[in-house]
Amino acid sequence: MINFYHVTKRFDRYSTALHDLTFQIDKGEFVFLTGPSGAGKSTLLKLILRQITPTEGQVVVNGRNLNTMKHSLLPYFRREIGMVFQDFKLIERMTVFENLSFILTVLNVPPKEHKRKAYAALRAVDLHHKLNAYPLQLSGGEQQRVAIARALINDPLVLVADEPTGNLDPDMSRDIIRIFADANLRGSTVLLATHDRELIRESGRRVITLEHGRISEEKMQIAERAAPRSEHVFGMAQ
Amino acid sequence: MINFYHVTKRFDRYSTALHDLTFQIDKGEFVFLTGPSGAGKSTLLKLILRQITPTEGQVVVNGRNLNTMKHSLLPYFRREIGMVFQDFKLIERMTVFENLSFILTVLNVPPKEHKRKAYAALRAVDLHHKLNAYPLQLSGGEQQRVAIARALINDPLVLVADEPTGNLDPDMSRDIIRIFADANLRGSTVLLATHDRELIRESGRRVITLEHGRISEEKMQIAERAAPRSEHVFGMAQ
Amino acid sequence: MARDFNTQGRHEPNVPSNTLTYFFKEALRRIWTAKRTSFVAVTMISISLCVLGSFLLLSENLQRAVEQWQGRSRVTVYLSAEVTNDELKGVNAFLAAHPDLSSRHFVGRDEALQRFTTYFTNLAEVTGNLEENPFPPSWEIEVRPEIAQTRAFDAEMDDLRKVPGVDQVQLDWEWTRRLRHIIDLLNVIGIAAGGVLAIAAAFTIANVIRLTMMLYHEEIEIMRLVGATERMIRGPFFIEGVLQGTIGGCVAVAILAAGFFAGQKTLAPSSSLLWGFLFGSFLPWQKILVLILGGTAAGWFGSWLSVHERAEE
Amino acid sequence: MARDFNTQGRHEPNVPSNTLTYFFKEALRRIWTAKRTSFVAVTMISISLCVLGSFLLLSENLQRAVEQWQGRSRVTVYLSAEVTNDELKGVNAFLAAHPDLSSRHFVGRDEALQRFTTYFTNLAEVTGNLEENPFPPSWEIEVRPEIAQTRAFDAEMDDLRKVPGVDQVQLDWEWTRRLRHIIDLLNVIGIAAGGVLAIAAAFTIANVIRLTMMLYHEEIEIMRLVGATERMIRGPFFIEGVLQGTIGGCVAVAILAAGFFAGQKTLAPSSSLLWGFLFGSFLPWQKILVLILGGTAAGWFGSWLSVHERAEE
Ligand SMILES: Nc1ncnc2c1ncn2[C@@H]1O[C@H](COP(=O)(O)OP(=O)(O)OP(=O)(O)O)[C@@H](O)[C@H]1O
Ligand SMILES: Nc1ncnc2c1ncn2[C@@H]1O[C@H](COP(=O)(O)OP(=O)(O)OP(=O)(O)O)[C@@H](O)[C@H]1O
Ligand SMILES: [Mg+2]
Ligand SMILES: [Mg+2]
Repeated sequence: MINFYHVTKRFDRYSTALHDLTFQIDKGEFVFLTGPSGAGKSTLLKLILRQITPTEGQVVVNGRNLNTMKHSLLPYFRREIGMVFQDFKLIERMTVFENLSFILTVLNVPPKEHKRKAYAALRAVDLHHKLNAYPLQLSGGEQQRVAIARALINDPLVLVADEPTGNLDPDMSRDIIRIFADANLRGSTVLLATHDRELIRESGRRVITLEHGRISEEKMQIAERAAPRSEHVFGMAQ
Repeated sequence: MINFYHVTKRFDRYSTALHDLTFQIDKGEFVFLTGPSGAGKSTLLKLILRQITPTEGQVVVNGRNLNTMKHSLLPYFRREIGMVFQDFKLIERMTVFENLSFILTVLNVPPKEHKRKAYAALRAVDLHHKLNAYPLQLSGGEQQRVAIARALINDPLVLVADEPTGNLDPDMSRDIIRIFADANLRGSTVLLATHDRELIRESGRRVITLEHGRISEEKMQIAERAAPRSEHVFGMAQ
Repeated sequence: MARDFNTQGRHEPNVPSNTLTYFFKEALRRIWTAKRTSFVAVTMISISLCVLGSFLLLSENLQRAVEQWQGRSRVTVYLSAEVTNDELKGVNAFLAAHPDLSSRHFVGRDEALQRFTTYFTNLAEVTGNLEENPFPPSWEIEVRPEIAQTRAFDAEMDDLRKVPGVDQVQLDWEWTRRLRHIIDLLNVIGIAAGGVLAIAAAFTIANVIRLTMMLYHEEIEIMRLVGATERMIRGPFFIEGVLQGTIGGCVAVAILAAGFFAGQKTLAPSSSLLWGFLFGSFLPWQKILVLILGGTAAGWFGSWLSVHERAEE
Repeated sequence: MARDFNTQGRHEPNVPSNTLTYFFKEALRRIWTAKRTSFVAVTMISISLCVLGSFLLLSENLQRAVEQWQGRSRVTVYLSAEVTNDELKGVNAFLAAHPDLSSRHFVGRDEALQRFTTYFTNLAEVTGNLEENPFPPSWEIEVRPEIAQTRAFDAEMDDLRKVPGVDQVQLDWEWTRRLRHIIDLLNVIGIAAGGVLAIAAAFTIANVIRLTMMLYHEEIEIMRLVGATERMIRGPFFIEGVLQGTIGGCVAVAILAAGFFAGQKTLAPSSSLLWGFLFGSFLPWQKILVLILGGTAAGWFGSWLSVHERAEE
């Protein structure tokens, strides 16, 4: 589903964000991407969405070689990918509902289904009461959850999330991971960049660790069950 | 140093972000603020910086009642506070150095000291090599660290940080907390909002927990030493 | 949940019937959300069009005023003092054959003498002494100056000079030439000012929309990232620009009309000839349409320019 | 580390000597960083000023042209046919005492007769028959029309009529009135167009800067949050606006000069009177200065307006 062949990304002469990266993520996999700040996680995810192009090497996603893909097909390719951006990228001038409705319009979902789908997606991230708020009226974590709802709203083929729990408390984080796991069960391939070692430890999934733009470790994490730490725990950990 | 007397903040008729909050933080204290997403942490910190004003109640910071403070004194008041914003708030059109230099200009630090001070502050967050990058050329964690460097740059009286480690790996996070602790030792009063229970657990500091806009718990955390989890561990935990 | 976007997503779908609705709804929502920016854009467009429109209005009325003045351009045909009746008929026939010269007035010997004595009262004794009326009869002909300036007319006059009985043909050249200069001047002013203003208006609108696009830069970027086609992104901008332009055009016409009719009411009754000229009549509906459609076109062009430019980055 | 900002921070410090340097450096940096926005702003300002400047240039040259035409306004003083030498001296003394009437020409009896015969060749037989020259002498006086229109001048003429030996005073009213109308028209056009353009220019600049400020909205917000005073925030914007305005003014003058001298070179030699008039002389340095300073003022005003507005939110 996602293949990197000897991918190098240099932004300028001094820094190489990614260094000769080769790996493969199969259809239906759920993979964590981790590594210290500045290791190149976001850069890797941006390559998948073709926000940027590699300096060297090939990126193949959903059977498409992104280096050779025609520019006019880019929007259709991107519709197959649900992305949670590290900085959320919500449209400030639109309310939460309008943000979701816009995506549904893009995905050619008939307008009469928008309300239902948006409500369901927000319900999943526990934000259905903020349907008509503007992003700037939301807390950091709430914005992040809108971004997650947007990425998940129509079961994308590939689900890519950059630090989707950075602004969430551990209970909510675990809940979000459970949502990603559900999407994964419904068929989405999931790639999830995170710093949260606890989440990775509890998940029992494959982990790719980046360091200075290189893969330093690739392994299967054996799931550890976390003990509930407060009365708010629900979701996976129960 | 920071006193809240029966503070209520309502944004609209439907939601009350903070509910009759009363607490005091003394000079030289180091306090954690925690609570689930949307609990009101950022709202509380915004009240301290007088980004917003309370609907009811009084906020007193550094001996100044923010409700009655003259508008013209606001800039001088704000210069005494070092704030790390949840969304960083770096000036996009300025390089990292220019961002820091701007603050130093605001603080009336002579221009010839700018280079030295900026370098020292960036060095502390391990970003001295990104002096001339623009914020958009930095990774999420790097931007966050610039925001931290900016808040710390001239030893403010009060140091307020909103989720300062949300985009950082655990090792880096611990390092950042150590920097805050150092600033605290040099005399700054520190208030730090975070979701990271591990950081709080390791710190042995006073914790204020918010839930739905009310203080649900206030206690001293007994420090637990965390076992190093990777070769990157340094700072407080050692 | 059906993976419904998946098959559709792979190929460019036909524009769904609701796309245009979406464009319009979205454009209206944006104009409303960004009231301030919209206000600025509409203001700029209507200012530009107001300036253009005032100029149109001025030239419209000036044109008419100038035509009235020009109406006084005259040719005087002095017949010889001893002109015979046959010759008179020949001259009449010549004049009748030329429709340009239809507005004419015959000045008989007596009228000529009388005029002379009225003009030169101090010469009354001279004329009083005359035994015989020495003044020849003449034709005074009003010629529209746009005709008077043509070579064909010159040729015609030369023919007229050769008609028997015609002594002299005096063209009111001096006055005509002056008027001619004034008209030329006004035309040059008109073309120069109109041209400069039209260019300025186009630039202004394009720049405003370009700035507006800069404001929306992030938003557009986000739309691209979530898979919106250029058409989906640009559509609302186009409609927005077109709507703003059209509204700006309408506002401009409204302002002009208000100013014009207010001026007509307060200034025209004081009825110096000048104000009468300037507030003669409002723009004809064709020019009103041109102004409004000018706004529409400007909005369209501005959107096109800026959206296009952005897409190239 | 010294807590050095702390004591300083509590009271408004005097502007440090390097603040203005900071403003200028920061303003230049911004203009450079946001090249595109700056370009737009400068373009808009120079367009506005170009339009204004073309108008100034036009009116400058028109004014001169009109003055030349007006120079022909004339008063004819017919003396009585039997005027005595003493009376002649009295008239001369009267005229000499009035500086308005200094540009005068005496037409003696013989010259008058000669003119008459030249003008009315077909009356040659009449004049040829005269035993005595019946034409009175006269003074032809060129009067500057701005004087001719005053009441004082009317009174003067009435006095002149009472001077012994003066038969008639003929004012060239018809021609003067026409010119008067044309000048009035041009003035009205001038005031209207100039006013509309000036307002349009001011609005344009304010709006551009307002849009620019919207672009910088976040940045300004951040600056406020970290404790920058309004002065620190606005300073660079003011300087930026002023610099942009001044540059815009200079560009406008440069464009005007280029256009003017190009026109003078290519069109003036074809030397129709019109082009000669229009490309007579460039703006005097005072007006050039006015244009450039107009740009500066516009930039200043625009910055002031938008910064001020923002601060109120
Ligand atoms: N400007 C605003 N207008 C309306 N509601 C707001 C506004 N700002 C915050 N809120 C609401 O107030 C509540 C508290 O927000 P706040 O940002 O303080 O939460 P938080 O504790 O910082 O959460 P997080 O951990 O997600 O950042 C939220 O429900 C939020 O939606
Ligand atoms: N547009 C850019 N121009 C120049 N350098 C860049 C750009 N984007 C990223 N970089 C650099 O590339 C490196 C990797 O960045 P990236 O955003 O991928 O890190 P990351 O792993 O996502 O870090 P974080 O966990 O802090 O988000 C960083 O050193 C960053 O400064
Ligand atoms: Mg990242
Ligand atoms: Mg928050």
